[in-house]
Amino acid sequence: MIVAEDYETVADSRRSHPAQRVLVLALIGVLLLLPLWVYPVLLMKLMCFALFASAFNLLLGYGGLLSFGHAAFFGGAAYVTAHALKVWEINPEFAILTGVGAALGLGLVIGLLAVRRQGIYFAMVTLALSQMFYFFCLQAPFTHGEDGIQGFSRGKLFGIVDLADSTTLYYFVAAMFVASLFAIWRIVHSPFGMILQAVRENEQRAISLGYSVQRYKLGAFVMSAGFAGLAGSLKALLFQFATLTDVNWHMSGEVILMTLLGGIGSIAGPIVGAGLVVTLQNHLATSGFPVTTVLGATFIVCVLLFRRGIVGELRHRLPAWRRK
Amino acid sequence: EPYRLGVLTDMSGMNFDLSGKGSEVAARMAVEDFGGTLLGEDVEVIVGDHQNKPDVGSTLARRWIDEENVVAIVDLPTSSVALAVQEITRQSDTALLISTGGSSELTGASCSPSTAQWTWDTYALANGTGRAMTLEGDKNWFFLTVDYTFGHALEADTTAAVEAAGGSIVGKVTHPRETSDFSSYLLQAQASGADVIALANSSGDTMTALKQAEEFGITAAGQDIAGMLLFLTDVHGVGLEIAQNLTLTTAFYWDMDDDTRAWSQRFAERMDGKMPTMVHAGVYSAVLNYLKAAEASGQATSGSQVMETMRGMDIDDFFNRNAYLRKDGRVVHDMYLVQVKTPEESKGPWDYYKVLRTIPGDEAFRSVEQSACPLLDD
Amino acid sequence: MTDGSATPREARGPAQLRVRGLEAWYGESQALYGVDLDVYPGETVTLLGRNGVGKTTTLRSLMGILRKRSGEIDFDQRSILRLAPHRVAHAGMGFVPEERGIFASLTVEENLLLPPKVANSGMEMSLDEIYTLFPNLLERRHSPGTKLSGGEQQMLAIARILRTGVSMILLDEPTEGLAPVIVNRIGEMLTALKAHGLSILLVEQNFRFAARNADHFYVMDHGVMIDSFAVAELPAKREALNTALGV
Amino acid sequence: MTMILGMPLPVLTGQLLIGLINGSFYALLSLGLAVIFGLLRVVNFAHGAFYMLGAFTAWMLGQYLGIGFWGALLLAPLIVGLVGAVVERTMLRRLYDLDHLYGLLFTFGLALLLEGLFQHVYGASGKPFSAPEAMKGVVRTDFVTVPIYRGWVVIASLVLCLGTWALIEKTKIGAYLRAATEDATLVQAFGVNVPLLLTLTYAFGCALAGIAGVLAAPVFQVSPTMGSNLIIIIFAVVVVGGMGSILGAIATGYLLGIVEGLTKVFYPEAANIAIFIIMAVVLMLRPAGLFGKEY
Amino acid sequence: MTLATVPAQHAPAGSRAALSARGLSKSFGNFQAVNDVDIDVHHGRIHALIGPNGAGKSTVFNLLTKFLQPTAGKIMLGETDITRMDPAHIARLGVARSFQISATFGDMSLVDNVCVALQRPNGLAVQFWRPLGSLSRLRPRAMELLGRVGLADMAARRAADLSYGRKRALEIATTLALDPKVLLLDEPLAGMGQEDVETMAGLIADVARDCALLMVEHNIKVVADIGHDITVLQRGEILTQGSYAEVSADPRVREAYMGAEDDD
Ligand SMILES: Nc1ncnc2c1ncn2[C@@H]1O[C@H](COP(=O)(O)OP(=O)(O)OP(=O)(O)O)[C@@H](O)[C@H]1O
Ligand SMILES: Nc1ncnc2c1ncn2[C@@H]1O[C@H](COP(=O)(O)OP(=O)(O)OP(=O)(O)O)[C@@H](O)[C@H]1O
Ligand SMILES: [Mg+2]
Ligand SMILES: [Mg+2]
Repeated sequence: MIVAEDYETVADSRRSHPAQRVLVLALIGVLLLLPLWVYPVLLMKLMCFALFASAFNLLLGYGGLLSFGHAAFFGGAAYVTAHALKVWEINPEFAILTGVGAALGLGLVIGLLAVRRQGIYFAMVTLALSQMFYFFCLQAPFTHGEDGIQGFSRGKLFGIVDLADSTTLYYFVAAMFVASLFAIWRIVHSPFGMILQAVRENEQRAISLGYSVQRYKLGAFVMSAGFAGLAGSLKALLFQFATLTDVNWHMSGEVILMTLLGGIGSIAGPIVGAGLVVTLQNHLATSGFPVTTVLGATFIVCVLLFRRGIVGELRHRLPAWRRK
Repeated sequence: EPYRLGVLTDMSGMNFDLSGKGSEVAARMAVEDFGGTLLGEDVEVIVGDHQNKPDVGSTLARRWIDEENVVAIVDLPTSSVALAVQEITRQSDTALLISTGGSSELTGASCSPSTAQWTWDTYALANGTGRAMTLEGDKNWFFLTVDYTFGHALEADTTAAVEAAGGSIVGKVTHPRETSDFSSYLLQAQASGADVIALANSSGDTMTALKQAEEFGITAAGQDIAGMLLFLTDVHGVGLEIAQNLTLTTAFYWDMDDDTRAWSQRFAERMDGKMPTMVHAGVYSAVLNYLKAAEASGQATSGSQVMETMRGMDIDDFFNRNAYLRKDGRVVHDMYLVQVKTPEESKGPWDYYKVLRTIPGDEAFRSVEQSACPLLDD
Repeated sequence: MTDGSATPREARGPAQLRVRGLEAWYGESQALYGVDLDVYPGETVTLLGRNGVGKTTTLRSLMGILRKRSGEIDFDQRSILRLAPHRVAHAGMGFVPEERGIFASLTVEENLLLPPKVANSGMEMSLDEIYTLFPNLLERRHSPGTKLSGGEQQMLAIARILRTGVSMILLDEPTEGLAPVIVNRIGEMLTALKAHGLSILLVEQNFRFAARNADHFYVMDHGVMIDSFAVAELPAKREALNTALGV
Repeated sequence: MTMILGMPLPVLTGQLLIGLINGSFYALLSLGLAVIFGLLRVVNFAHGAFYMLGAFTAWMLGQYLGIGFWGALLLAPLIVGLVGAVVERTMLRRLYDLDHLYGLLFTFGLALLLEGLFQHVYGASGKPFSAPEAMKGVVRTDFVTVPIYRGWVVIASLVLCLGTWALIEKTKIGAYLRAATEDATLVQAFGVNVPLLLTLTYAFGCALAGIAGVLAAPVFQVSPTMGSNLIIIIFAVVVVGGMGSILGAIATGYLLGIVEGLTKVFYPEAANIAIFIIMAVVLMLRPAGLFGKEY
Repeated sequence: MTLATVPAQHAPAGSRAALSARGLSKSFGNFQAVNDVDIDVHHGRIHALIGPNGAGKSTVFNLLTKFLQPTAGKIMLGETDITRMDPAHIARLGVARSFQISATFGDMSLVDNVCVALQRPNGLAVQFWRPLGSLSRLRPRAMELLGRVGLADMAARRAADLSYGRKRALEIATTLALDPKVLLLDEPLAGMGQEDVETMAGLIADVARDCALLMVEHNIKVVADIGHDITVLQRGEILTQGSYAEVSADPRVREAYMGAEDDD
């Protein structure tokens, strides 16, 4: 089972403490004010990747399934949204919906094949299938190969709100981000999430209790694909392009790194991890260090020494944090 | 605050050799040669590694422009990143000096008034090689095309050039990108009896194909091989043993005359003896000419105005022969059809090409009529 | 801790296995709190105790499988506390785990042949002898190990150790899940091993089985030894055991 | 000329043979992967990097020490194996007690690190390396055209594959290894020096990748990314063959090489995807893979 | 020591078995593990399946719950033919089972282990939009079940940290949570201390009043005390069936299974 060592069991977090609620509200407040100080585009990018990592974590941290092919949903949705905006010229909300729909569909297809296997097999099957999707994207004319789909306008939300302005866009992305995180949190801390954890712990036993485990896994997989797709769609809307980098398996590896670095199996972990990786990438870009090597080394160090991830380590070290 | 030039390149990926560090060095050389100041302010070169990721590239470009007083962004390997950054520089009216980025789209439908595509584009290489080789007598062509937009574009451009010059296409086969084994394709190419086997693909694929062509004794059996997109570093990578007799088009070769040799020697001294590729020379030339034009236009904040000034300037130098900047951002200059020397002909490291013929710029590059750039309409 | 029968046991010479003040931890949580235990050569010693008192943990600590422990463990007058498990095995100690540890990827016979000969105590059995003792195994010798039934697996787990020439066997609940006939057969087997001169440290829940086969008893509770007595004292101890174990 | 399925016979047989050659590399690499997975339960994502390391080591031996192909064929795998042993000793072994996925993640990081380092030091365009003089040239007959060197590769890989298979399936060491996969502690409690065994296994698997790298150096470009392109195909091969099945890895390697070769003739556009389509089909019909057992 | 003996009522003549199998067979390759087994489990009765190790008892369990696919035979749950159903579906129809090797949700607390089992029967299995608070109404029942197996005081511990015997007790509590129509217990008492055996046997006898119960057990004493119908399996085939008295008098059974059971 791949879980942070002090995995936050569903039971632990059953009751949300008033202090937590205050903290969450405070964070939302900060999110609203943040563009005053920080570059909104960077913030939005962070939110896209944080959402992507959270979607991934929904599957790994709570479903125990390591997908090595999540780039397919992220990048696939980005392509569809970009295409919808550029060629069909539909409203951004519909473009995002189409993107998410595509990710859900793709998730269903890949999921149906992948959930037949577990653990390592699952990882390898998702990797191979997403690589197949990558080749499809590479060769399909509508993606424009190496160039990608570029240079379209963001359009008007509901035909009214112009998203060209990055502050407007920021609040839209932030709203989607917060709503999605809440949805993920809700899914994890729901009766469904409880069964999901049970399936992860002991599949045979869950079957004998009458749960069709394949459906639970598939359900989690498709939901995760959907949120990953939403992240990809938002990213396409933000940057106004969709390219091969987002469907490449390196992206699948990166999202794993983000989640692992931040801490598996908690809501905050992937967000922190995504923030760190994106900042690291931006920082390394002008530092003169070889990026791949640094990422590889980070990966190794995390796996060997900080498996709990940053959030996990913090919780472990600061016992006051996890008031019983 | 000093004016900054941002070299946005690939410091960790597949374009590292052909652009990467060398582009940085070339840009610095240009700034030094210009005197280090522009309009009374210092000029600084900063470098960014976009890791071939458009989002990293465009975030960085935005930050440079908004916060670091970057007045020109230079180099831009990887077409998806180049296109993404071009959108940003178009909005902020920042100068964009593309040397490694070779997508024809940059000066086609996506063209921007503040961009100059300095060195090459896929059209020029395909067209140059196709036309020149057909004129040299290689009439029947067989394509080995990488199966995505880039490869299809290369193939289409070459085909047009070959047919215009009186040649014909006898067959083609498409292969997936990053194929590790070309033998089936090569055998088909061999069986076709074509005069030329054209490799409409890029670096990794091209080199593997070359290596395996040698293994199957294809060139030895009399067929020529043409690389549609190859850099000096690629030839260095496979070695002369394998690349010998290969024909290709380039914008620059270091060993053409005293000027090119002199500059290249200076470059090599700073690069552990590595000779410059065409994009390195292009970066140097682009930066130097940009600085001249900015000085002349009396300002550096508007990229499109600098470009406008440059259009009126004489931009000939050791790199650019018969050169001018077109409205769509294309720098038109002479290109060269070269053949790779055999190991016996080569006198030492980096002595790789012999120049077969010069391709005049107007013949090499896409004409104004063929371009889809809206800026050309008015 | 009472040691009623100290004299006759010690007359056998130095203890083959001598444990003093053994403490052991699973991560942060301590499972053994100063366990003392002796096994004399050729003796069958049974460790009794309710569920979860630390019997298995004791065996795992002796073998060195559980690394986090402290105290003294001497085997044949040599400290084995610092030895890696494979070195402990070469010192002559054999282990039959609670979960049996049959290998799915090996056939029954491969499972049998797996443990290398580690010592020459003169007590090793040949394959034929083993098959005579356990005819079920002969019949299924080419099937994958874990395709055996639970009981067959238990036999295999014990049989496997008999080839290796160890001089002491640690047996964790060997009769768990076995049919009465087989339990009897295992009892006979223990007698045979004893006749060979093997020392046996047995963990058992099946009190009747233990009573029939052991020479000496230890009783554990919450990670400490609470009692120790020879088989002769058993009738006298019945009452106490009844309260301690609910026998 | 005889035609089969609209193909001239020489082309068809040629393709079959070439498929077999590619299959040799697939088989050799997936074998190493299967050995490591089968015994350590680690999906060695760094396998492609070790393959690359093999090729680069061969090049470096030639470049800096003047050692030729045959010397490199012997030395490079040893060096790669040594690197593998060090990696196992110092890092990988800390992960055995954890979920197997951590092994995958660790080796993924290792692959990135190795590739990044080589790219940084030697650049992306790679290094020249040629076949030994004696093996240059092509055999041409009526039905096939085969470079001599490739014929040799097929034979070498067959020998290596069968040898490894025999070692693992037919010897006592193999039994220890298989048992250690399931419960290393217990095997160690039986008196087997399991830690050493595991180190040697990982080293051996890496050395197999190293040999494949040396063999590949004259055929493919020696470049830092040569392995990362291949590794995913190899994963697919191993999944189709049945994870951990030695024989499955070998047979599927050759089989998929041939299938891929044929796709290149009949429908080249799909050549890259063919393997994945086969994988999907196999997964639907036999989730454990062609040769896999469900325990 | 004595157990609360349940009076052995006879199955009402002609009453339909809650779970019945006819001609059940299973072979693994060439090996015939179960051969032509007929078995009927009646409501309110404890049916014990005994036999030497490797006789095929666990295999019969796996066949009845469809964790294994029978090679031949037919399985009826009341009026329903379940021969072709998947195991989760059968569980949903009211057939609960425990495993010989204990199966618990290791990383969850004991009370959560039981809650998971309670969720589905209480219609709280797929609601991914509802808060966890919606599960709190299951807790009293979960605690009650834990109490019945003597684990109430450790309800908050992780299941993985339990000792072997307690895991088995937890497993039984989880199984009972399903309120099954048919209950199949594979060696429920294995690994339990003597004291616990008695409590647990009492519990099983108690539970069996409201369901049909089939169990595999090697503890002959318990079988004798609480079993109503006994089926003896040997080499995959039925050796004999009947009450404990009948079966234990059979010399073949004594020879194959019980051995020279001394009665001390
Ligand atoms: N892997 C483990 N991690 C943490 N705690 C453990 C672990 N294994 C056992 N324990 C705890 O250590 C204590 C002793 O367990 P042990 O398995 O030695 O008991 P036992 O006497 O063998 O019981 P049983 O008769 O049920 O097998 C128990 O409280 C148990 O919960
Ligand atoms: N999946 C399988 N493949 C092959 N053989 C099997 C399989 N499962 C069980 N067997 C064989 O079938 C026979 C019956 O096994 P089963 O587990 O049903 O026995 P059992 O009666 O439950 O024994 P025990 O009382 O020891 O648990 C055994 O000989 C076993 O080896
Ligand atoms: Mg125990
Ligand atoms: Mg059984």
